[in-house]
Amino acid sequence: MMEALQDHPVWMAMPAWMVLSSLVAGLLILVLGEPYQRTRVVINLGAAVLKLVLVGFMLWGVGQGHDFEFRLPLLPGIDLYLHADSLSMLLATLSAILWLITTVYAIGYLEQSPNRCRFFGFFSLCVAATMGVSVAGNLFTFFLFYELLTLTTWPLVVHRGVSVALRAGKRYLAYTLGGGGIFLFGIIALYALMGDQVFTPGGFVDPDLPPALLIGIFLLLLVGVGVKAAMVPLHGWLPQAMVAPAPVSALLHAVAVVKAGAFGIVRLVYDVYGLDLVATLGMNHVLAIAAAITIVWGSLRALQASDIKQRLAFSTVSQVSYIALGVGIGSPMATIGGLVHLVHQGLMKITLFFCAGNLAETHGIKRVDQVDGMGRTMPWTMAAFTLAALGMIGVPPIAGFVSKWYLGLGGVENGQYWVLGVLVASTLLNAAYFLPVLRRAWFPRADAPDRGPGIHEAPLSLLIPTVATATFALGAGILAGMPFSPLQWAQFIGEQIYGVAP
Amino acid sequence: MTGWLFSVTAGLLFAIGLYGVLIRTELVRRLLAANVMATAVFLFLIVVAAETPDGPDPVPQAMVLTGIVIAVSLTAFALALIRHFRAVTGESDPEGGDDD
Amino acid sequence: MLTDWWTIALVTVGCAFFLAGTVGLLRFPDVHTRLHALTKADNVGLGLICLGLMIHDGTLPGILRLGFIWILAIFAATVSAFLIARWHESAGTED
Amino acid sequence: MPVSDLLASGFDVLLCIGLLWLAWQAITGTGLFRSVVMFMVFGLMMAVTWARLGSPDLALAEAAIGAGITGALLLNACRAAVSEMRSDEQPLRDRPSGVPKWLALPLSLAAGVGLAWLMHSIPRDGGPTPEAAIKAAETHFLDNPITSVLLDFRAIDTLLEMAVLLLALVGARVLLDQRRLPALYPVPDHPMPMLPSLLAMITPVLLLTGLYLFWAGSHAPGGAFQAGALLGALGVMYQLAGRFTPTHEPGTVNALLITVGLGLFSLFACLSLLWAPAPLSHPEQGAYALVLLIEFALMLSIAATLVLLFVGSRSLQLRRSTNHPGGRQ
Amino acid sequence: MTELDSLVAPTLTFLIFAPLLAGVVALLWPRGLVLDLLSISLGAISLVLLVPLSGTVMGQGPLLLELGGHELPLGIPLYVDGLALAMLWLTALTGLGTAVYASGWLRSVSHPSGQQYRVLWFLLWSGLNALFVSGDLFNIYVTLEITTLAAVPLVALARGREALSAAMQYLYFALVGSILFLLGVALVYAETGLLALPELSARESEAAGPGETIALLAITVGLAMKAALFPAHGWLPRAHAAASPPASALLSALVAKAAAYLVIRLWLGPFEAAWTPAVAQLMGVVGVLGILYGSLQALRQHRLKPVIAYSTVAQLGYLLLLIPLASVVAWQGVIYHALVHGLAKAAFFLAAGNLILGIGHDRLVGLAGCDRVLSKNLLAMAVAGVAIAGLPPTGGFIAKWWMITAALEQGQWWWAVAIGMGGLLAALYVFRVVSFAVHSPRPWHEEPLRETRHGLNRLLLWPPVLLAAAAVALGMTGELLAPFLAVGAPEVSP
Repeated sequence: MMEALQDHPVWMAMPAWMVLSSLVAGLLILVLGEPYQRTRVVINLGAAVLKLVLVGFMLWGVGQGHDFEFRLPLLPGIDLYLHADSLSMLLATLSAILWLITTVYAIGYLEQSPNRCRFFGFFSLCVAATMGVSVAGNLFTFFLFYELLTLTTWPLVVHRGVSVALRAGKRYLAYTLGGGGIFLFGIIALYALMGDQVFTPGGFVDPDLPPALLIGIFLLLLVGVGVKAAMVPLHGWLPQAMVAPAPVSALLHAVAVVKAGAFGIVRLVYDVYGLDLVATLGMNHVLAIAAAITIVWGSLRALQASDIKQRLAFSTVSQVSYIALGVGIGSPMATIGGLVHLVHQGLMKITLFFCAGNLAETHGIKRVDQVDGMGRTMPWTMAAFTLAALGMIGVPPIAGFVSKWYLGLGGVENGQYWVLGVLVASTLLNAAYFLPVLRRAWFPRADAPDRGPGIHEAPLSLLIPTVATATFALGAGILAGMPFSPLQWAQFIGEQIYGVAP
Repeated sequence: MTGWLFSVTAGLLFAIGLYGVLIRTELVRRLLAANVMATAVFLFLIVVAAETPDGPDPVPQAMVLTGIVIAVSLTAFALALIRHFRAVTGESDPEGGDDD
Repeated sequence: MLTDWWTIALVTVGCAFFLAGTVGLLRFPDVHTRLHALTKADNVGLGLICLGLMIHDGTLPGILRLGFIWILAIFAATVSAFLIARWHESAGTED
Repeated sequence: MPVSDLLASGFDVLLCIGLLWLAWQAITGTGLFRSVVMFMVFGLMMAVTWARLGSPDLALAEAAIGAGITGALLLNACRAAVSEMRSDEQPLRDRPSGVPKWLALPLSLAAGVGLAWLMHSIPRDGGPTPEAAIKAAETHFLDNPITSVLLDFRAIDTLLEMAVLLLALVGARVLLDQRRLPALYPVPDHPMPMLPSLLAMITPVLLLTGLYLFWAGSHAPGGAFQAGALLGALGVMYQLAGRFTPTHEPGTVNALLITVGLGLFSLFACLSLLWAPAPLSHPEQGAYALVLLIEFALMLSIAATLVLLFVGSRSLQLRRSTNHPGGRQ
Repeated sequence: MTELDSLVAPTLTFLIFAPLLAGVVALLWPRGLVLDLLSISLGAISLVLLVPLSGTVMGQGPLLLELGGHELPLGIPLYVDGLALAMLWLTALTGLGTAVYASGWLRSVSHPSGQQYRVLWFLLWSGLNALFVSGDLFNIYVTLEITTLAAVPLVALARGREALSAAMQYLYFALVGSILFLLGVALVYAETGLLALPELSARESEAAGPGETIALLAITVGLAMKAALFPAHGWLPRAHAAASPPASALLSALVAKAAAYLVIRLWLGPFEAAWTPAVAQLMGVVGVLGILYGSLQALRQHRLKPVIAYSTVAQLGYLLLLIPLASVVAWQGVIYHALVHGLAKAAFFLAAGNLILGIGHDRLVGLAGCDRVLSKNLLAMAVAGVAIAGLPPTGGFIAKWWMITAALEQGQWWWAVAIGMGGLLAALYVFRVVSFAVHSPRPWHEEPLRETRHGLNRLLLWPPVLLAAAAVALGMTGELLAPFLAVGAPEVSP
């Protein structure tokens, strides 16, 4: 019976239903209008749960090696092609889980604010775009959802409408649309040369094209994806975009948008050019060096940032480049380290943003030096913050350590010892900008303003999501060995890429 | 037939009309210049019609007849617009320079 | 041949009258005298030319048509001369 | 007879020089009234030119429409400019246009000379359309080739051209809706002494000539446009003599008169699908009568539209003739 | 006369003559409600009739219908190919949307010349339909005159001094433009003795004589003045900004585009022999200059409607890019862009009209806080803007993709860069306008939470929303429409 079900077209088109679930939810919310508050919450949560179920089915299916694909002809010779492979399930699962949690958080966070219809409409459209990016099967579809992501996140960045938010939005647009233009140019050049190709492990670009042309196109595509992955010269928009409400900066700028960029780099290297072509062109070194520079630069800027969300933003800039670093090194272990960090960083960073949101919402704390003595006043939030911060630094039981460990192994495996140096330096810098915050929270100096006795925690609807993501981060670290853990899945992807058990 | 004379006149008339359109800003005068340009083109068409090998060719003549009626309708509407424009603004050219 | 000579003679005399009318138009000092020159001289000139053409044409409808044109021209000339004079009086302007 | 050719080309040279001089005066003349008069004379000279170039239809049309109606409209503009000039406004001062004189003169001169040379140098070797037109005109049921082209071969041009004429009127009405300008020719309190008698004499003449022109259009120079323009001129005379009272209420008769031409022609275009695969094709029998009917409708529409454009009001009511002075409602 | 299936002649007859008859009815029977129902039903019927027509064009290739049954070269042919079909669809769709909007708008503003507006619209509509299917040069001149003489009063319909002076300037530009066009027609007739486009393009293109080249120059300059292509665009921003919302939607989406359509129709059809690739590159440069100038000007405006008007000047530049890139893919891309831009521009103007009705003036600064009151309108305007900028989910992206592919396939990559730049600039001025609307001066939690439903009657809201939705839907139907658009494409370079 299961086999009959397997190749039934409706089942095969599962990725389409996944994308549609939040797309339809978003459109419905936008059409409904402001007064339908309760129905909006029902639609949101329903869509999130439905998406989780669909992702679960697909996760199981891809694990069994079944094939999910959906094809819609959009242009003569070019189709909107959704294909769920192991790599896409990584981002899809992460986004699905975190979207459910962030929706709960956002409902609590935006209790009496205006324009919630617009917010939640574009919020679910944005997740639909992220889903689309993850299951995109060819460059055309990838670009379509990639730009849709820009369009749907812009209203969220400028949601507050204050002039600071508008300036941030303008800068965000300039970067992302500029990068998108360059990305489109590269894609069409590839289409003009190769025609409509599907992402295939080992890449579909034919190696004996003139190397100068190949490098040129690769750089165009890299810049296109690098903007969203906030690689150094192109990262300017991320710290500015932190002016958005907390749930937006949590899901979008820590998980969806930034991960779409990193995911793009992974697709570009493994499924468009293929590892060996990238190596022959010498592009992997360029990527690795750029990633290393971003890691160090991001951490240094985080050190100077006095605003909590700014600091977290620069920390994101540096952390995302771990993924690029893993891909740049190119050895199996480094790839697994990079891929698994995609999930781990997501879990940890979203917890940090939730905590920053709680601090700002309940006590109006926005700057690092105002955090004194918060350990006592908001124990749960600060506990989650500490756990996630330690994870970012790479303290063993928490998820962060696993990915750094694999990245180090990968570097050693390939004989690139400088990678170890970069990892150690970044770990120290992470510690340098996270530990003072923890110290202030738990061991306030004597002259710190007295917060008064008793616990004044964030409301439950904000607290539960924070604690949940913190436990996920811890679980991903401890249960790394379990069958369906992010690490196992990353190894599963590694097998498919390198064709051999690492 | 002195066809060459009329085609040269047509060319020069077009020049005079073009000069008038470029130079004058006074609305009615510009309209006259445009009508002169149109007449020049009609003259050229009719010269071509007259000089077609066997007998005057009716097609350009029909075109010119249609052209004359269209020219008169454009002129009539333009004059109405000029009159209302002058009544509203007291200016005599559309740019109106100083007021907006 | 004789009729041709008559036509040429009548038409030239008619043109002479037109010439006189035009000279009158240019030389006379004020509106009224100029009106006289125009209406009187030109109408006679037109009449002579029509006569000449009638002879040249010879067919009855042609003759009738030319005569009719002449009468119509006279009517138009008289009324317009009167109107110009009257307008000139009422407006009282030099122009 | 070289003498007559000599005379003819001498006349042509004079004609062309006259045309050029009149056009130049009309454009670069100082007074507006003077330019308008020059332009009207230019129109009449063009009518003579068309006659010289062997197209009498156009001579009639140019005289009636080009010089006649356009001249009347331009005189209207002068009268409006003079009568409505407010005290503070200087008389039609002429500001230098954007294009400087030293650029405009050589530019247009070069264009003119270039065009003149080009127009002269293009070989007059006819082409497929002229041959087909001339051959088809002989066998056509309408003897006048121009009318056959206008109402049969290129019928859609004439139809759409009627739409252009109607649009001019609708456009003028849009302006009227916004601002009622004082009537240019207010109804005189006592009727003009000479005009009614001239009118009484002219009306039958113009009506007769107009109908003759309309009738002759199918086999001799003439046709709907020339006839329409003549009747339009008659209408203008009535307005000047004060027999029409311009009103701003929508008149049904006026509306019918204006739209009958376009309406009938479009209806014919649609119905022609009944007897032919393509629209605007004439039936085998009764085509002549149909053409006459359409031409009559066109004539009425053209006349009515031109009069309304001249008067500048929404509709006109005919006042009873008041020969005896003082008998005014 | 080629054997056409039974439905083509009635459809074309309906498209051209039914609006004329409706115009006559409008003049005779000036009851507003009747006329609105008439215009909406005519729009619906023409949409229904266009479906079989598209099927026939798809099946039999470009259609040729000789009017009056007279063989070419004497009679006037109607010629329908992919380009003409797309324009007919655009006119029908935009026309229907604007007609519905106008019926609501004329009542809500109780405009004195409501009847005049409907007559102008009917005649403009028949003129446009005739222009798009006409296959005869002089006939195109007459239809151009109809569109001009219908468009100028539409501008003058908006009362006030600015509308009158803008209409005056528009009339003079159009007047000189049409005389230049007529000069071109006369020269072509003198040189070739032909007027029918199919005949002219069927000639074995030996080197064109001097007359034809000068004719092409005159026609191009004339059409540039009528379509406000870059150097001769002075009148368009003033006219389209001064006109009332339904009128400016028609002007921008259809009238300006008709003249630009003619430039590509004549350059790639009858006058193919008259220009060299170098001249084509020059036309491309003129197009790109138009795009850049229009977009930069749009970024500088302080009022809403001039922004949209300058955007029209910019987007018309894209049409000229078809001349240097005369391949089938470029042909499809440019037509698709014309289609999407028409729908999106109409939606943009109508939505802007609603916003201006809501806030009483059209200064951009005054749009603040508009997102709460007219949120659906703002959403429609934003989606229309995104379609104009050519960003993914919309049809504009498909058009941009096609055009850039065509440019890269022919190795003329600089056009691709220009198209990309044009898209970016368009996105900037669209989002600038939207951010004005989203801007709320006071922080939102102090803002009183009131959602005032603006008294916008439904007729005004739905047309922009549906037109914007159509522009987005075109994003999905690229594959479906590609064969329709390719009919009659010039087989110049591959």
